[in-house]
Amino acid sequence: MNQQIYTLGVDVGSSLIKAILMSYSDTPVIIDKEIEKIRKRNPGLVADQVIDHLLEKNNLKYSDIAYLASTGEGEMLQRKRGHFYSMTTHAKGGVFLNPGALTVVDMGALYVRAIKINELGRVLDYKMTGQCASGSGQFIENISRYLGLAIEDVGATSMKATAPETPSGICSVLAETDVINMVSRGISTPDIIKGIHLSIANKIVKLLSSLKATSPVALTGGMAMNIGMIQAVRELIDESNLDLEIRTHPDSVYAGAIGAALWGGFRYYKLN
Amino acid sequence: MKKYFLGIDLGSTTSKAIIIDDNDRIIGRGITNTRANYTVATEIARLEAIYNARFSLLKMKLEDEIEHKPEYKRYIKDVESVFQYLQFKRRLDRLNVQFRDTIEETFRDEKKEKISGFVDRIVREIGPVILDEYLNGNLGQKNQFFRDIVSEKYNKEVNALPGAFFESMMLVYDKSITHVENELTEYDFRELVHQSMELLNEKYAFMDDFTPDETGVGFDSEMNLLKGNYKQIYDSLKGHITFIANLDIHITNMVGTGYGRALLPFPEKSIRSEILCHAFGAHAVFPGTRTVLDIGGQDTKAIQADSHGLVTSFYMNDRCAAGCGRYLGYIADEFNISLNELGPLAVEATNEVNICSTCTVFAAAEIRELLNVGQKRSDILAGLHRAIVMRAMSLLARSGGVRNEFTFTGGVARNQAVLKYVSELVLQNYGKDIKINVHTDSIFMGALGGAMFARRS
Amino acid sequence: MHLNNLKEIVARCEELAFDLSFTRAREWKSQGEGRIIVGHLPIYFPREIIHAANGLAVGILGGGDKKLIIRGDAYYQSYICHMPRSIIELAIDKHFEGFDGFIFPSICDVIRNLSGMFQIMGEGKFVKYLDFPQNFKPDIGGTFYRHELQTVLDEVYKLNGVEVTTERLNHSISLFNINRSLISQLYNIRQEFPWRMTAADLYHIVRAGYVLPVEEHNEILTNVVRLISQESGDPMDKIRVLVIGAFCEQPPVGLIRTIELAGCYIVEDDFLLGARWIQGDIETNSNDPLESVTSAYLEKSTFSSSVFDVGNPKEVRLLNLIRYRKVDGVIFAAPSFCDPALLDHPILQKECNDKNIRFISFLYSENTGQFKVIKEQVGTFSDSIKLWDEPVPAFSL
Amino acid sequence: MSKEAAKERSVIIQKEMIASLFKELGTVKETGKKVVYTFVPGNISELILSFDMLPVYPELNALQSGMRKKSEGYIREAEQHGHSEDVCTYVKCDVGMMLNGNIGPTGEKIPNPDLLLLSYTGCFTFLKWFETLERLYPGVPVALLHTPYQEAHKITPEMTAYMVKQLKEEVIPKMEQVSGNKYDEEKLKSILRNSSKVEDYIVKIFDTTKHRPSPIDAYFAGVYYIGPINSGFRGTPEAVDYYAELYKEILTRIEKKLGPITPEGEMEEERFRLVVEGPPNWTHFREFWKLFYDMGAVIVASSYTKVGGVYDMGFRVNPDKPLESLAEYCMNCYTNLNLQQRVDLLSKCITDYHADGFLVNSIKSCNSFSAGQLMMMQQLERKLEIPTGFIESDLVDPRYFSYSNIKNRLESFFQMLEQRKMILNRP
Ligand SMILES: Nc1ncnc2c1ncn2[C@@H]1O[C@H](COP(=O)(O)OP(=O)(O)O)[C@@H](O)[C@H]1O
Ligand SMILES: Nc1ncnc2c1ncn2[C@@H]1O[C@H](COP(=O)(O)OP(=O)(O)O)[C@@H](O)[C@H]1O
Ligand code: SF4
Ligand code: SF4
Ligand code: SF4
Repeated sequence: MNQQIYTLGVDVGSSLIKAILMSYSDTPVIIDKEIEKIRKRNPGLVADQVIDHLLEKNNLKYSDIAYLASTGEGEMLQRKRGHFYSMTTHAKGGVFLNPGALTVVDMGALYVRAIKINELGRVLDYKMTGQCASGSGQFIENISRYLGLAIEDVGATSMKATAPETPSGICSVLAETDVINMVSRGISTPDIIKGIHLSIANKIVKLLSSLKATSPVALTGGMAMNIGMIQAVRELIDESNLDLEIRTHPDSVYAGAIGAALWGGFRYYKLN
Repeated sequence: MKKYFLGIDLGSTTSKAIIIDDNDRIIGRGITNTRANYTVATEIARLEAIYNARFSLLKMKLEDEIEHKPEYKRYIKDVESVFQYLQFKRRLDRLNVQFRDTIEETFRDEKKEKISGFVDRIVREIGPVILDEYLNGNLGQKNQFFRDIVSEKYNKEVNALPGAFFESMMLVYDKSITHVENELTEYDFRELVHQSMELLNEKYAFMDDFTPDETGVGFDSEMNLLKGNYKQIYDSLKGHITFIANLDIHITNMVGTGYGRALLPFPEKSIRSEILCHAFGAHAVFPGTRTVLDIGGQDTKAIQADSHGLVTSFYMNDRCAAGCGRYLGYIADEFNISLNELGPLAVEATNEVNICSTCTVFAAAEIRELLNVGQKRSDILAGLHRAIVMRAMSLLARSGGVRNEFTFTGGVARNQAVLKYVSELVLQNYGKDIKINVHTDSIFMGALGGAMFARRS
Repeated sequence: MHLNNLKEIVARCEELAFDLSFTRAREWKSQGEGRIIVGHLPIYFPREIIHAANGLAVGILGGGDKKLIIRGDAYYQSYICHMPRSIIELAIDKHFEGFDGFIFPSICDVIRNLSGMFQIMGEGKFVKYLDFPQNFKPDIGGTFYRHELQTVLDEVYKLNGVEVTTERLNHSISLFNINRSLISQLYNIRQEFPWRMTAADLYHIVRAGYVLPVEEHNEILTNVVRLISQESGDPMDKIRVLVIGAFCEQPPVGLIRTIELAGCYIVEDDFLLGARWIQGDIETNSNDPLESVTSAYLEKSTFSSSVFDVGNPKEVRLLNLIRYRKVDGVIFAAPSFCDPALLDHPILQKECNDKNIRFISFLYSENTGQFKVIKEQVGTFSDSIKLWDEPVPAFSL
Repeated sequence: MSKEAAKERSVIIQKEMIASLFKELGTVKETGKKVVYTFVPGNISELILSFDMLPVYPELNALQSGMRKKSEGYIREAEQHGHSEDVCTYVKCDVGMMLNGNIGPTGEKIPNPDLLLLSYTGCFTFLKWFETLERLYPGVPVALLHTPYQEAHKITPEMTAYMVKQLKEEVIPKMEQVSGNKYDEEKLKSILRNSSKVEDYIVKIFDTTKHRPSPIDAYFAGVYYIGPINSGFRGTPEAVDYYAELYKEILTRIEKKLGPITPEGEMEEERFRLVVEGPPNWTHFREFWKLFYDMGAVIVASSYTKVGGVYDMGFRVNPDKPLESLAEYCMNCYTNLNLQQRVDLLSKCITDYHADGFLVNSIKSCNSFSAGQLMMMQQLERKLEIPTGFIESDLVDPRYFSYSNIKNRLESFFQMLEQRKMILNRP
């Protein structure tokens, strides 16, 4: 039996900082969590604030934390004890939130990573989107901004679609023009948004099929907070006859941070 | 009756209109960044061009007098600025109404009150600031769009507010601006121009209080002449202005081009490919042109033309909008500065950061990353601009290289840093003797080519 | 250069390897009568025959991330690999001035057509596409190949009148035998003690041999072998990998470094395959040394994506290499749009799968400057081998 | 083809020929005929026929899959099996089709190969393709015929000797072994005599574009015309009949001063004459073609119709030297010509057929065609001062056929040609 310790996982994303405070033992428990938009600030500083805030809220000092683990772009964090690569953490976090998952898909602001794992969360294989933003969360942010929708409302809006219109090309910038065109043709906002979701979901489903993903699939990352996105992925999975069960969890956006906190605890025991 | 010809270039990010007379002289320019509806965009650009044409005709009419009386020139310029302000003001008022509606729709109770209060304050503060910039600064000449002018000021104000309201305030803006931007607001030229003259009278009257040397460094002889006898100038120009305002500007023929040309309500024979138009326009302005580079909002074209201005080969990017004008737009957004400040900042750089991804959407993320590792703003900007130019150089190469003379067109040609790198690389790689042309109207070259085709068919 | 100091040797080799003006080769040429420089493209070319004809065979490996592409794009569409466009850029910018001829070994259609482009551009005094036979019978493919080599020698003879005698060629062969054997010793040492020298350093050292007279390179190699036979540095907790797919367009050194920084030791690779193409020695005391060179090609070639492999399946050969080098995993790294490498991957990866060998794959181009995504992938790969100890079930392809 | 075209007798003959080939393929189990998989460029089908074996061309299967809109699914399937997005889509389409039961255009399964005859010309990918096939059909013998490249602008005696030796010692013994028949040189000679006749017709047919209006389209319709010689019929009497009939029909069109047939009937006004380099796109073949005929653009010559052999420079098989002829035929295919020879050939076409413009359809998949095309274009532009156009698509991957981009570029190209005519014709 390993003694109980506190671990902290910080996932420095490109648009959001996610942090998890965990009580780590043989049965780890999430104590508290914190999320903050970076919004053109220095992510390192924002992350520091988030960490401090999390500690303060829980009446803890930095020295009470046995292992502070970073992931994502978190290599720059001064106070980290160790850093883990995103796919390693998302896999772990994805399985923690969705026990039994054999594939984890991290849908973030810039990249989508589809990770195939075994029962223990070990990464077996993965596919990742590259240098093109056509399948990214940033794409949704841009379009929703143009349509004057808050990112929080995007999912619900998309669910109201009746006849979705997908943009013609793959490029998100050119798609923007398409969207503008749709607005002028009187296509409703839900139908436009749904179309965008479908075009992104299409990329994700392609990743899944080229990875030969195994069911169940856990969706994580910021876009997993978007019910419209999850719906779109489900629809396309059905359409392409991939026999995949899609799962998600309200805390999905924290998957990377959770994974980091878990790996932190694991390493702590191993090192001590 | 005089014959005029209209060229419309429906670009991917801006729509441009040019009016020429039957000597191929440009007499009117109109531009808008409205994108939602091509019909509206065409109308806005066309109307703008006609307003602009009236002022041009006025200047042409008074050409002889202006030569002797520089203060006339100055006066007309001022009228034009104020005229632009009045146009701006109407739209701002309209925006304010839209703000109300949006707030009403979006927020409840206390939050609604708070947001409403902030927005009120912002709108109240923006109006006079902008009036001042039009009247006394040179905002009129900067060729900025309504959205850019407002958002620059709005953002500045929002950043001064408590952080918790940031999202909501931005939401109000995003939700409202699109509506207003995409509305066609018609103005009565006569009414607006007379209003402008009244406003000017106030300005000059107020200025009487200063003595000439108090203007210091910027001592302005025209202004000096104006100040003293604006009443008399007003009286003698009023007639001319009324005449011009009543003039019927008859468009004999028009040609449409650009990305959205297929959607123009024109017959098919009045539609030309933008590649031909850009080359033809550039060739008209610089008859020695053999190679044209056009960097627009979403596409970049490299065109080779012969001695008649006819295209012999061309190459353009499609499918991927990396490294085009929109890219600069995202960058400006990210840095919270306006488009025309980008170039000057980049030129100051001492170093060029190596930029790896020119994906327009990723630009912002890459910038943030670079800022975080301590790179200087100007160095990052320099790198970004260079990346754009590298892509353009590759397209140029594909179209057949650069031949003498080389003309750079499109909106991005207004950007000094891009121009600097283009010049450097062209001279380095294609010979020091290449003559590089850039026209102040570079963004209008496609529309100009269209107008010239209209005159010829 | 101080031949007792590894750091200095590496620095000098790095400078040589990426000297796109080929200063040393030109200098060498100017130091003797009748000397000629023959440029050859990647993978394999029997440099011995040029050496025997008083020539220096210089490897042309593209401009990497050292050469800005401005006009090269006029010659290649976006979906063709990067190397040929940087070679064209080098040619237009006169980097090959002083080169007398060019050999384009039959690697793929892109290189084949590049030979035509060099002909049209009038580069060098001769441009020869060297058609390697895909038939490996001595009396069929062998005869043809021998004739191809003879054509090269005839071209050189036209330039400098040097007769390649039996003695000369045998001597040249023996020098290259030494060269190959020294390089192979380096790989063997690194296999056991990869921390003694980074893969990037090794790369620079081998690559320098592409632009140096073999005698000078042998001297460098001898010293390096001596220096790294002694213990230095500390082993780190990294996995051992084999990198394959990079035989033609070279990966940027940053990529090689990234792989090692993200938790791997590269103990086997196909980066500069030409230097290690012939496995073992070529006969040095034959009366017909050209025949020895020919049969070495027929019998002792390593495997590559440019050579038809019926009867000698590449997956089996890869497997042997994996076992021999005792690697933990394979990294398939191929240039974007490289048909030969990429069409091999499914075959090789299937074999890895069947044999429970873990691998990852990604694409690069010689001027890739952004390694973030690759680092994440390699890091995860290494994590996934290191953090878990349980045996891995085979995973699907 | 179209309704109008379907009335042409030649079309009916061709249909019957292809149908009978597939029928024969469908009954190999009963007839015991052996099946040889091989490629179009450098196909030594006469030799295959002389052994009474049946040829199958994986490329043509891929092409057909593209036309029947099946290719996208096949390609995706192959990509799921580890094939890269970046490589030749013909290979992936073929692999995908195989993984899906190898169902041919007639809906029947194409029989498995008894021999993999890797006689490949002008493209390395063929080599990789067969390495892949070899693993999909383990145990099937592979015969390799390596065609040396015309790197020195000519065919040398050593090249021919190398090929003939391969034929004698590699290919023929394997064919004998698989088919159970002995090599019969007399039979081969008589087949080659037909080939030589067919070759004459081909040259005459493609030479009719020198008329104004051109009676045929040498690209879009041309690909149908080369169907029989590229699908195993080169030395058959059927092929001789087909081409005789086709030639007769075309002569009638010339007499009546008719333009080419398009899927929507006769082209009324010939406005532009083009020479096209590069293969067409198959997935959107009709739409692609329409972009041309709607604008009155006729293709008067194309390099693609020469992939299965170049005859207009005078080469003919010589029945008296059968193996040498086959070797030389292989070495003479379009993509086995070196770049300068390709430029010269195109330049001759542009001049002989009075083309107004030169257009490159660059195929993403095909390095063999595409690498160097831009330089060829520059050469022609400089040498002949001819306007050039450039579009990009793919053979069978619909994801790389962007209708709007191609349309935009073609429109500009045609407007450019028109404007040029207008201004240059002005006094
Ligand atoms: N409240 C929300 N509702 C729906 N989607 C959201 C929300 N917040 C963020 N997102 C989406 O999540 C993305 C950010 O995901 P995240 O996994 O945090 O990326 P990163 O780790 O790169 O910052 C955004 O681009 C946006 O599309
Ligand atoms: N004053 C300016 N300074 C710098 N760049 C500008 C300026 N005005 C416009 N641009 C750039 O020009 C682009 C629009 O160019 P334009 O030629 O009109 O494109 P398009 O025809 O595709 O709409 C904008 O995206 C912007 O980046
Ligand atoms: S296609 Fe569009 S989204 Fe993709 S890289 Fe290019 S600019 Fe970015
Ligand atoms: S990298 Fe690949 S495709 Fe490019 S030249 Fe080399 S072998 Fe050919
Ligand atoms: S690369 Fe071209 S010639 Fe070769 S198989 Fe593919 S399509 Fe055919």
